[in-house]
Amino acid sequence: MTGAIFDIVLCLLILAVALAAILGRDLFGSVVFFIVYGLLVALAWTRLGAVDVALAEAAIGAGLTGVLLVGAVARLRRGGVVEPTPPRPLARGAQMGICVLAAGLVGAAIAGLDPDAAGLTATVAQNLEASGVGNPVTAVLLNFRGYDTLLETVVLLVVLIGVWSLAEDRYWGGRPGLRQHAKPGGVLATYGRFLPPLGLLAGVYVVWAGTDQPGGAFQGGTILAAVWLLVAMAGLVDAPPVTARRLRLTIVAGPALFLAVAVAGIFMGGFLHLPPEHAKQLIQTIEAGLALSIAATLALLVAGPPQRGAR
Amino acid sequence: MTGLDTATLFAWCGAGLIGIGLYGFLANRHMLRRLVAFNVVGSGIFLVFGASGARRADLGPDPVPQALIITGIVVALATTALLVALVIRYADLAGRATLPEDEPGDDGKE
Amino acid sequence: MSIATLFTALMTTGGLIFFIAGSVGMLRFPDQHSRLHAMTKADNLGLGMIVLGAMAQAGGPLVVFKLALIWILAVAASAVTAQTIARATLPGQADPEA
Amino acid sequence: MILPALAPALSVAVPLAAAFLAVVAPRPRLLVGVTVPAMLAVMALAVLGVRQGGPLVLAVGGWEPPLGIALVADGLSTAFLVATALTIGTVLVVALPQFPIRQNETRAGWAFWPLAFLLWAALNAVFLSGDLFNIYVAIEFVTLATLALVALEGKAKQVEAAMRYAMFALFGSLAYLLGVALLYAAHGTLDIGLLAQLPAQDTASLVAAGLITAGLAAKTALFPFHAWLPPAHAGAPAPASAMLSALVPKASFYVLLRFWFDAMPEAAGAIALQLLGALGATAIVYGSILAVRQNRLKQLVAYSTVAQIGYLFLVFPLAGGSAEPQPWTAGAWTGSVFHAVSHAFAKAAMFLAVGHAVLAAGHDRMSAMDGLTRRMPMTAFALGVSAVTLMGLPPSGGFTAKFLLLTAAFASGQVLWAAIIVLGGVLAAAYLFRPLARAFLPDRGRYGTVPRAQQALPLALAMLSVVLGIVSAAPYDFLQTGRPAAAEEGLE
Repeated sequence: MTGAIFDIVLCLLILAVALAAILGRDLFGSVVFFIVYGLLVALAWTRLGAVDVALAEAAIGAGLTGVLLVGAVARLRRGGVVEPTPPRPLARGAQMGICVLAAGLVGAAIAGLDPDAAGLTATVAQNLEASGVGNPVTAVLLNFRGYDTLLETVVLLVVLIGVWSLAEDRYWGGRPGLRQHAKPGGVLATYGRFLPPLGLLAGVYVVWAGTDQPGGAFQGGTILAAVWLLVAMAGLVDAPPVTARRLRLTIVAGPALFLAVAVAGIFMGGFLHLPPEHAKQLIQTIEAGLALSIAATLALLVAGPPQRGAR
Repeated sequence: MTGLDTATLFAWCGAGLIGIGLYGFLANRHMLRRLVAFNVVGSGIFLVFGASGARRADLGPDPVPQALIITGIVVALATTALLVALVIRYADLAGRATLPEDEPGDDGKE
Repeated sequence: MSIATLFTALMTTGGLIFFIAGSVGMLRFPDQHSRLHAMTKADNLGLGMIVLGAMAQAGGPLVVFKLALIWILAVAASAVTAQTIARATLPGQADPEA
Repeated sequence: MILPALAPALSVAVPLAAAFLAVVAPRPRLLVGVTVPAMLAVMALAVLGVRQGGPLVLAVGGWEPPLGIALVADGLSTAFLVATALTIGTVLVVALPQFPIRQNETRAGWAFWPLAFLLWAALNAVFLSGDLFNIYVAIEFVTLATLALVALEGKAKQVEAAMRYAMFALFGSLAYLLGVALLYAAHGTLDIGLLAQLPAQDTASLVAAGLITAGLAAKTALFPFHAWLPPAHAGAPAPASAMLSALVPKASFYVLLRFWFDAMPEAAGAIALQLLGALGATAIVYGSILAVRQNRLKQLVAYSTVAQIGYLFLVFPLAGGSAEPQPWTAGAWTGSVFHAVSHAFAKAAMFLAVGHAVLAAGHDRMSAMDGLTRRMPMTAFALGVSAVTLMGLPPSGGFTAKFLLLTAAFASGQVLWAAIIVLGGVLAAAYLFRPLARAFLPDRGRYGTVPRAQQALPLALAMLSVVLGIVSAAPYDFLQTGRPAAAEEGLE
């Protein structure tokens, strides 16, 4: 009973905060509401029993997306970019009609679903033993549907190349992002020294635990990226130039390792085949490599294209 | 029984979010606002997807949609990152964060 | 009702009051910086009380330790977030701390 | 035993590996020199495997659907793989002098190569996938690589074109993803082969089908979602334009074809099929009229793509809507695939040739064509040959495609579509006449030129589209590999 009330309140809160994020008059406020929205959605995921998704939503959906958007708002504000005028009321009415219709169609589709459909829960459980890991979500991500994940890590690489190629030509060879400064002894600088050991521990733990408990390379990689970004924001470290060989090795290492395991599988039974007796070690190796590359890539995506000359 | 209720409730919440986000996508011209809307629609879809996999409380949540949603969240982040970079670059070059609404076919006339 | 449960109920209620106060502050205060002030100050205290309340229900020292760790991380995170947001909202100044 | 199964995996793995190397060790000459021949060998392996052993279905990781993902290499997917390999292979060789890496690495000179290899891998991933969610990831992969290539020149105009494209693409991917989620909720599987065996008349399936179609149509730039395509394709550097215009819209169209003919052959109502056909017909006419009005060469070629995409959608009213095929179904289906492939060759050849004309003239106004027949005869010839395919004149692959579609239109009694096909050919002649006529004018002013070896490549690609028309029987049979038995009886 209390559970049901909690769920209803949570749903209404999510919808209200989403509305605030969409309709908010001030863009920065909208982005802040969006971050709150992401955290509430993460809470919804724990209510649905999907802890892995909750972690991913909080870290990636709310956290990193929020950081990207906050950074973008600040950049536009500094550049003096003004907001456009809102649309006319007549257009608004028509648009609202379309949206109500769309939500209604989806709702109708949901209402027509078979309430007892079991999906693939049982199939996954039957094959979990052979997957080499104890967390069914990790088993799907890295074994049963590892091919999706391989493509997904390459998607991150494509986007990083795309972001870098938006640099001005004269800054090519420079370091990503702007130079960060922080007052020595200030809050940022202090936490920049205090947080890394704890953050590294948390990040590595989430990656390592992912094989048998909620967590994994994406959630852990995001934590590691956040730690690096914090230290960079405190002015304690700086990204290497985009042309640096070791930086480029870091961003392709994970996907390349994954691809190598996938191709090696051809000689052990098929593309991406992980022999059950070695599956656990192979998955842990892949996850370690991925976490490194994902952390580097995500941090660099937030830092943005090079905006300083090569020195 | 309660599992079924919870799942359907959140699925409908997801449908509502899709509608709200779509409105933000249609009604706003500012690219960052459209990106916020895109992410709201995205998480609404994920909720529909995930809730449909949590219909059977006795079996626990279906891990397949969960894995697919995690993949989807990462893809959405990647898309957002590229779009943010495009918007910032465009604002640097053109001084605005909205697309001009004129017919693109009019460009390139001699 | 055991003393532990009573303690938890008190702490959680107290924590919630701080959270509500922080939220009201966020909605009512005029500018970003005072809103941040309301959010971070009140919420850290509220979270601390709720964590204390939860500790009374914990099954063992490991869970107590984890809860303490959560509180420390959350406080550190909110301090950093507040700094970052404050920096991002200062108008016309690229780098306020430089 | 291992050998044929290698081809699908390697079609994705080889370009991925090349992309990783291009990030770390940017040596384009070496990478292109190794990757392109290697991929051609993989393609030969795939074609041989499919011809001898029938369609290859490879359960990735040994996990059969619905748990795992199946890669499917049948006649259709292999045809698109081969067309992609020939097109991108040629484009990369043409691009070598245009994106050089010397002592000092430049931004575009570096970024083009990994992006091109990644686009190749992404397209192959789309063509091979038998799983609707895996297709989502692969299609997003294509879109993001495309976005980066569109913005590669980095000026306000291109960044704007990329953002406009992104708005349509975002809408499209969300609609598609929602459709996929609803299908999984309704049927508990995402595998195309398994979905085909399930009844699909429930609300969720129908809403899903509508969403997936709308989303993919937006990504294919079907009218009225076409506005993003011309600025995006015309603004990219010519080798990138060639890949984008020739192949990228085909990827989402290919998924539509898979969806409507393989996953849910029974779901389409007559109204939906006629609507898709009508949008295609409008695209043919409207796109051609806009193309006639363009004064920039690359814009003209890009608007031609809007028109040519229209033909692809005629397959839905002509062949869709039933698992029990009519006598003309195979002809119409094959005709649209022929059109997709021959348009890929012709359009890539045209963009590359126009790119050379633009390089030589230093601008892309119509006058860049002046005197081209004398200055760069091979480039002029390449333009002429690819124009023949776009107009649908014999003996080109474009002719075979339109002939098959026309026959199906008459056989099924849908004469209106036949009229549109003929009108489209006339309009194509109208918009291609102006630049081609100028090529015979005397040139006034100073023009540079492009080395002959470079000029030969677009010509070779254009000739491929003609070869496809001359030896159409073998590809026709090959395309039917893996199609349901009943569909193989074509019109004799």
